[in-house]
Amino acid sequence: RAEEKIVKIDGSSTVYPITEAVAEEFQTAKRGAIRVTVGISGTGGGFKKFCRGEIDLTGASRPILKKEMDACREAGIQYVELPVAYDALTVVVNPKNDWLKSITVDELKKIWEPGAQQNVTKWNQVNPAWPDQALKLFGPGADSGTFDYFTEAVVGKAKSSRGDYTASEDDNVLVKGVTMDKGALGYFGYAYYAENSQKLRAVPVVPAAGKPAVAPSPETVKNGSYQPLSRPVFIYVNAKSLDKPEVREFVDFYLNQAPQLVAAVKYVALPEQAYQLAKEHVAKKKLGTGFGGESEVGVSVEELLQREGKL
Amino acid sequence: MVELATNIFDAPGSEPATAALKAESRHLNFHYGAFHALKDISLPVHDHSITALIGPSGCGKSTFLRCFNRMHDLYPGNRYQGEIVLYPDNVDILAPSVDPIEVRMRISMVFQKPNPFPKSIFENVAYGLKVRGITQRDLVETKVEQALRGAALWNEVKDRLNELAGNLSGGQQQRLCIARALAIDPELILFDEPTSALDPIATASIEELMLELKEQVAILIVTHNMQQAARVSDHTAFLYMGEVIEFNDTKKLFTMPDKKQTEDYITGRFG
Amino acid sequence: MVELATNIFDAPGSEPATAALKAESRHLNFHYGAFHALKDISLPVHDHSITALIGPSGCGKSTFLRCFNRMHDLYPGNRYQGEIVLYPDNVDILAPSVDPIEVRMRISMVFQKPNPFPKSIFENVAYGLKVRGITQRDLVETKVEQALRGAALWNEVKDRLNELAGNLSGGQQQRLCIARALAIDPELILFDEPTSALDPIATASIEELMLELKEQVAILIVTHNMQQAARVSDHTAFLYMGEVIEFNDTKKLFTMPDKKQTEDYITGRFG
Amino acid sequence: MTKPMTTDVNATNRPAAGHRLVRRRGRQLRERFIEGLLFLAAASSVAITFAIVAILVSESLPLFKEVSLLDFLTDRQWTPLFDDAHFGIMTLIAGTATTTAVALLVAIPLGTVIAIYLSEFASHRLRETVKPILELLGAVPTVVFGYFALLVVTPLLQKIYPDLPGFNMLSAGLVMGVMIIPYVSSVSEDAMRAVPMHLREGSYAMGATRLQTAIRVVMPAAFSGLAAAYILGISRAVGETMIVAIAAGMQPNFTLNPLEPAATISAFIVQVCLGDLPHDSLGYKTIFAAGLTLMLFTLVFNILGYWLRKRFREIY
Amino acid sequence: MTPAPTADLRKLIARHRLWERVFTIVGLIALLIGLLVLLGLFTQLAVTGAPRLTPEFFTSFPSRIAEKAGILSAWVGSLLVMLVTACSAIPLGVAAGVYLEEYAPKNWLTAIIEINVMNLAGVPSIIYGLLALGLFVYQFGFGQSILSAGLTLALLILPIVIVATREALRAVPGIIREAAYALGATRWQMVSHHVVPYSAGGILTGVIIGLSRAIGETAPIITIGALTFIAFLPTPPVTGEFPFLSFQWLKDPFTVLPIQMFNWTSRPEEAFQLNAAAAGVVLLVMTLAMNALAIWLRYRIRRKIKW
Ligand SMILES: Nc1ncnc2c1ncn2[C@@H]1O[C@H](COP(=O)(O)OP(=O)(O)OP(=O)(O)O)[C@@H](O)[C@H]1O
Ligand SMILES: Nc1ncnc2c1ncn2[C@@H]1O[C@H](COP(=O)(O)OP(=O)(O)OP(=O)(O)O)[C@@H](O)[C@H]1O
Ligand SMILES: [Mg+2]
Ligand SMILES: [Mg+2]
Repeated sequence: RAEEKIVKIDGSSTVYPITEAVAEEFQTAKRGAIRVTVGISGTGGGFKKFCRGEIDLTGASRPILKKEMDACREAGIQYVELPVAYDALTVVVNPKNDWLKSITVDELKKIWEPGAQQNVTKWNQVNPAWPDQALKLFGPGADSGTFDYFTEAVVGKAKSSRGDYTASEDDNVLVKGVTMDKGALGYFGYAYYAENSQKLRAVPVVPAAGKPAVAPSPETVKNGSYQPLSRPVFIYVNAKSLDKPEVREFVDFYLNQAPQLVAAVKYVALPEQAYQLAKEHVAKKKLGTGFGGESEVGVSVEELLQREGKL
Repeated sequence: MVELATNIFDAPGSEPATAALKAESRHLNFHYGAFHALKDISLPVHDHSITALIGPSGCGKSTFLRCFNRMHDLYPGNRYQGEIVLYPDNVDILAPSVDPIEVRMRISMVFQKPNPFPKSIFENVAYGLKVRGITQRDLVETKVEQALRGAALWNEVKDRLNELAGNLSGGQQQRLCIARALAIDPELILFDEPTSALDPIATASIEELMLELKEQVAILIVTHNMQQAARVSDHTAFLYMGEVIEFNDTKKLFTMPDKKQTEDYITGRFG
Repeated sequence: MVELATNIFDAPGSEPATAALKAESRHLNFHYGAFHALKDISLPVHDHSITALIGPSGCGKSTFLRCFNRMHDLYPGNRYQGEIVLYPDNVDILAPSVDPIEVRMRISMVFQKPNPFPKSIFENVAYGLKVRGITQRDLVETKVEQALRGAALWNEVKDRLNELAGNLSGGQQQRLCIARALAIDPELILFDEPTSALDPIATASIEELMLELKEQVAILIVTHNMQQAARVSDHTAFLYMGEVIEFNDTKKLFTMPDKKQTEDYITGRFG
Repeated sequence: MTKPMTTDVNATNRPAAGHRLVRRRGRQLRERFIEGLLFLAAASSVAITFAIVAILVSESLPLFKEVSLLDFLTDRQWTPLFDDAHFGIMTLIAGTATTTAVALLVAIPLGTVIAIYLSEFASHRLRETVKPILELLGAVPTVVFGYFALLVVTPLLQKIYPDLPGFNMLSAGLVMGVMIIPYVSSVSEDAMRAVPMHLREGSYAMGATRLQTAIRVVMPAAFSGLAAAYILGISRAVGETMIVAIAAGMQPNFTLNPLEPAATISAFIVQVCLGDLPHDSLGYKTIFAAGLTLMLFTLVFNILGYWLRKRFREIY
Repeated sequence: MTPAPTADLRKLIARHRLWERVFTIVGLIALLIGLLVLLGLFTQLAVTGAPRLTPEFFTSFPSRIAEKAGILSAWVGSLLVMLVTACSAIPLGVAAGVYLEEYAPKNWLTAIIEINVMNLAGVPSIIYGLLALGLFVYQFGFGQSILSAGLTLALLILPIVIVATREALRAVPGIIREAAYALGATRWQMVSHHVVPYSAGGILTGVIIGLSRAIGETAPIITIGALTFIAFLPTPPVTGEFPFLSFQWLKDPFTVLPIQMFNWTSRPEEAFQLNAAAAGVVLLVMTLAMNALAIWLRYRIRRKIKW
């Protein structure tokens, strides 16, 4: 039978809903002439396959890291890094919580830093104005990109966090946890808050002393005011695959459709200009990552796209 | 030529028995589902004596025996008719108002294949006591020793009462089962081919034991071995196809059977 | 008084047998692990005749019989010494060079409890042929019919050859097992208490069958029923504690035993 | 099988070779070949174990280059993925042990009671209908059980004990126990039913009731089967993942208190496996070390179980 | 010998009977706990998932719109994976069981194999995934395919099949074996003509418990690379051209029901939870159907077999 036209995608479950939406639309548009498959092995699992050359694209909730860059280099895999959407990490509390109107990054740090373990267990230990209520914490597992980003943004060092909180890979579990406990505080992707906004309350974050508190919303994320908790998510495209017309077509379709589809699955689309830049990258096959094997907090997508790529 | 049956009545078991009745079946019918296994059986069981049931395989010997402790109650579809009266109480043990558990506590049974429980020798013998809620250690110990002595096993096992019963030889296991049955002071003991799985020496010792036991209790024994019936029993019933063909003193039955069928059977023309 | 053994030799099986030897055990010893079950047994098996093995339970009858088709090879720890020579080949079937499977194809066995395979009647009888790789449908059919006729079962089952063997009665099942054994044209058939699980009528029909079969093959039968041995066999061996006490013409052994032990046993003084 | 040993005393002109009874080479070869194949099948399980152990050992070696075995076994914190990494596997083992214990406290009594009931009390029809239905419990996707624990059982427990955290080992363990019931009940029921009737008859003949017979005679006689059932249950509990991952909180707490949240080895492994960690990182390697530890633990259990079964196996 | 005082005896018996009645109730309660949990779970899933249980749900591919999403690729994938699992685990497990029960001498090697089989039953499923990833996917080059997934699950349920096979073989009475040998059967003939067919009922029980376990597994299949979005079916096994049979599907990418479910439960949109519940119902019904088939087969086999 005829040579199969197939685009293979794997990677982060955070990026999955976007990719799935694109894949579905793409297949419909092509009337099945090109097939797309999407898996959810996690960012790490995705890069592992990506650097073995098994897949054409991988979704990543964090930039590619040093070890993965090494692996790809060894295998001779080159790639194009494309941010596709924002994910705003949302700090949420139980709706019955009537004391927390907004929270500063410092307060968040006090709550989440490693030293808080076993020490900060009551709300009033963080801020005396808050009640003497047990503080129950919920967050993603230490294996996730979300965790890495949040710790870096709040505590100042990736992976530096207290350990005595309820962790789950399944954000719905966290949602359930926060709704069950008046003294709960948790963080996870914006989409989960958006879907559960009746059961949860998002807490506006004060980025730095003297600045106003900003609540997460598509607008505040897009205009860059929701800081430091909004982060881009990426797809990485194998440069060789990009030579295949079906992959090229798919990536173009991805970037073209992203603004609508990203919003449809409750993520925040990048500014229009960012997609333009990304499309240029694809056209020019601009290789490498803008990060250099470390994650970073607070980079704007535009700036990122301007950077020199490293492989 | 040797006369096969001449000298077997010199055995000690052959004094004529004149004791009172211990039990009696009256017009007993038994059905396994649709199969009519026992047909209108009326038979006495004398106290302090041994009553043997003989007959070809499948004639209903075991079925009859098992009516006496209501073993058939354990399986669905079995049906009794008629009665088995136990003396001196003069109650029909097949009556629905009678609790089979009570019956079994008074009438114990030794099976064809030795079936000791997978427990220690001591626990095996003490089992019946435990079931009756007797737990005082010293009482139990006395009873166990008594029963084991009664079963002529005490000397062989007294030093290893805590060993598993499964480690005993076949004959010892069977005697253990007898001890187990003795420990609960039964009034009537049922034996279903108790020696058919045993070697001759073990067989002899168990036969001797039965002769001793009958001083205290009534014994009903099923055997496919005519010699054994002749050797140990006082009364013998010959069953055939679920019916009693003949019941008589053992000596009489083996020397001058009333019925042609009995004669044919004991002379080996069938069976 | 009835003389138990007077008239049992009017049975048809009692012509004196003068046939050639079919097999012979010579100084056969057998050990179950450390247990010495057969002690230096030398016994002939005549062709076209029935040789019976009698003796008390546990004396080694089955053990001896099972040496003839090397059944003991199936279990670890068993040990043979001595030889069993099969004629006319004059080969020691216990020799290491001999394939037990070949032995079993020529010497078949019928067990105590009927053990048909849970397959159809036809498949049961045809199984021996299947094992030998005989697959031509018509040949198999002929053989099966022959064997079933030989086992006097054909008329009863010819219309339901595809029914399950388990639906047959006990006696029919045992005859089916005999037919199964016949289908492979054995030279010697071993019977291990073939009627002990059967009722008298089935027993009679199987005894008759054996008498017919011996026209064609040699038969070695174990029985715990002395009457049966007397009725059907030509030669009888009395075993006790793993030893042959006496071997003789059946008539002679039952009427004028040479040994005191034999006499004691057949007159019922032990067993 | 011992070769028959012939003392060929008077071997008179016996045909030497080539007689009709001689061993057939072809058949023997075929039999050997088949036996070989079957052996390979049986040995494949050993091969699988070796493969698993090989992978686990080789992948966890880099970890043990950085973390001493002593730390691994004695540290009371398990934070391998944090900046301040600790590798105290005992934390996860405590979680595994606690959830397993809770699960077994449910599954073994309930499973055994069900087995006794089905084998000794229930009618044939009830047994034959209920058993396969009960076995379905083992087929419910564990994600469903996990949410059941989190959304139904925990709130129920909180009604009784209001201080219970929303995530705790108790409800995860309880639900896991229910999931394991069929493993325990089915296998032990089979074992109890295999106890020969004559043993039961022996007990009934002494005047024992069904219950006494079941507890005092049937259960001891079926000991080896019960042990197998329990071991299967323990193994399943130890290896169970999703229920704990969802309902127990995934907090590596060094505690044996079932009222607290904790993480177990298998839950940790699955979480990291599907997470965003680079697969070459030290953090990722910890799952192999954890897996190895788990495997060693179950191995010890199984050897113990094997020994127990051998020691107390009853021949009836 | 004096009969025990009847009144005391009666009291004792009454007490025993009371205990027995108490136990009967306890037993029923225990049974009910199990059954009610099952029933509760099932109804909860069924009620939640009911709106999605339409024909389209079975004939649509996954979609980002919950209402349009279906499980076509998932149930087909589950079916094919189970096929591979059954075809590999049953022969291998039965062969291993037969060896251990009918052939193996009782020595240390057998003891090791025995312990080992039990031990494998306790290895977390994800570890099988890691093993299979290295072994099947890369070493043997089967790729992230139906074949790899089926084999992985086969490894997972192998111990269950082996244990059940051994128990079933043990139930075949020795006299049947002896009967076969006595007719000149070789060991293998005895095993293949008699022992294995007669124990097929018990073996089936093990197979069913095993497949029930396998059909609900998620983690190991994700590790070896099952997909979540796949909007096409594997190559059909029957083709129009010669030789009419194709094994291409073994190498095809796939997804399975529990993964689809897993993915839907972790989606933020409430609507997907309904899909997950509906998929759970389908999964349970599939298992139930599989069990029913096996129970029926077992019944038919057992009816024929009387010892
Ligand atoms: N559970 C049963 N269901 C149906 N029929 C049975 C059952 N048990 C026995 N029978 C039949 O009842 C008849 C009498 O059986 P029973 O066991 O009492 O014979 P027996 O005289 O003890 O024979 P044996 O000497 O072989 O033990 C036989 O025909 C037997 O087939
Ligand atoms: N597998 C075995 N292992 C050890 N000893 C055994 C084994 N089989 C039989 N024996 C012993 O060997 C002796 C002879 O047994 P065998 O079965 O040959 O007796 P038998 O004469 O056939 O008795 P029965 O009339 O009861 O069938 C007995 O003492 C028996 O306990
Ligand atoms: Mg009987
Ligand atoms: Mg015998």
